[in-house]
Amino acid sequence: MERKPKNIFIQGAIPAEKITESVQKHATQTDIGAHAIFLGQVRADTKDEGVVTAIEYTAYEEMALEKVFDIREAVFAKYPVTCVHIYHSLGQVDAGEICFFVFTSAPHRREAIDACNEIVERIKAEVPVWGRELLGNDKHVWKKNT
Amino acid sequence: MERKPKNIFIQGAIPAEKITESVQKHATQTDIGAHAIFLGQVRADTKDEGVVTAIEYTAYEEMALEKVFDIREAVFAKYPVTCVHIYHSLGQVDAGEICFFVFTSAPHRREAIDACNEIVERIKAEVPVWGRELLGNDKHVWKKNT
Amino acid sequence: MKTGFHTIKMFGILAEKTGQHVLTVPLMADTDQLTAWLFERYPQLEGIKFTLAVNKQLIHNNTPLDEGVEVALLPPYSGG
Amino acid sequence: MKTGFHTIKMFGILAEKTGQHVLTVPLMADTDQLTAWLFERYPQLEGIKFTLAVNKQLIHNNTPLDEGVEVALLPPYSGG
Repeated sequence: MERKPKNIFIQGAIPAEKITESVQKHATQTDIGAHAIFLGQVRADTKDEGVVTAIEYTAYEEMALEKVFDIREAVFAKYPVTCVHIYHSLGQVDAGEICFFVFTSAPHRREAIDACNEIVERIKAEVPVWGRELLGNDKHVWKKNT
Repeated sequence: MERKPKNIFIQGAIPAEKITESVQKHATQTDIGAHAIFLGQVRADTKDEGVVTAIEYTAYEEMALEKVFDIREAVFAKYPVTCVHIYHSLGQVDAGEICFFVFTSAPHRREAIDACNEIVERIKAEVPVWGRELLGNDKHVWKKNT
Repeated sequence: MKTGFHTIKMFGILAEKTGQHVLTVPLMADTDQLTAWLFERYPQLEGIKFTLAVNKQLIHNNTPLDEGVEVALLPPYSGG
Repeated sequence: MKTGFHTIKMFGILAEKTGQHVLTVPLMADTDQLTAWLFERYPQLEGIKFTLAVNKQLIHNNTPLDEGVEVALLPPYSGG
């Protein structure tokens, strides 16, 4: 396996078309029996100072890509998965748009689902990305993960 | 909520385009923060008598739709999910094609993911659908779920 | 004494083994009597695992059969 | 005595509060000395939670700083 971390970052929202495309690319891999997909969508949450209209993402990109690389390697070592694809937005993503896309494929459902969950949790906890929630009135709050 | 069960059955493979379309339809629901998707893909498994080229699905349709309706209601009662969509193929689905599509949306990831998993497990265990694995040589075996 | 018929639906490997998707059988008192009748007519069902549904509800014990109920023979599910 | 400079990257709310994404600071012996220096120059950092990374590795204890290392101040992550 190549040691160079793959880029996961996409400028702006992740196009919904990417989901179908990702699935179609795996139709020739007939050892796959299951795909698990997680999508994060920007919520129009109500804050004290206003309603979230968009999130602006920034990252410590080099460290983030190294960290995602480690997570990928750990997941491939732990689960018999065939493929793992991870995308995260940078810059502005409007409410209702997709900002995070994790896609895992495996012969059987359990591995695909468990691997997908683990990637989602680890990326939220371990990858240096920050969301600034814009309130559409020049105000903003810094997103907090739970 | 309408008491009449929704149809979940699609003749032949589930078009991969349906996945992107389903996501796009939820872009206006800005209380959604997470989508979880499970896809079943037909595997070209090697059996004693040959390699699986397709699965031919049949169902006890009326009972299956009632059962899926019950599962949907139980999931909505148990998890704070916004939307649940379920599709399953009938008839022939070739190796590499999608035969099963579960899509859940919720404000937060935990509910979307847990609801999706529960639907996948319950449908496999409780819904009267049968797969006949065609071996491309006029032979077949009856699919067994694990 | 009962008259009339039952309609029995068969699925999956059961439909294949019997060559029938729908059977019309004489009225039976209960599901035990029905399965005994089926095994007599279709000895090829012997050894194949299945569950009965009456009016789309799975049954696990002997159940009386009224005229007009829908009986189905369901091999283990393999959807998904 | 050390000469030269460190380059410090700041992210998220820390970059916002200081108005700086990259700081050039005099060479420091270790991370404790660096954070003391930062709090003195940027009192607005007080009370904001962050972790340090040295050469992209999170550090949890005082760590010596060699010339040329990359130091980053990371507020709690909120990706996804």
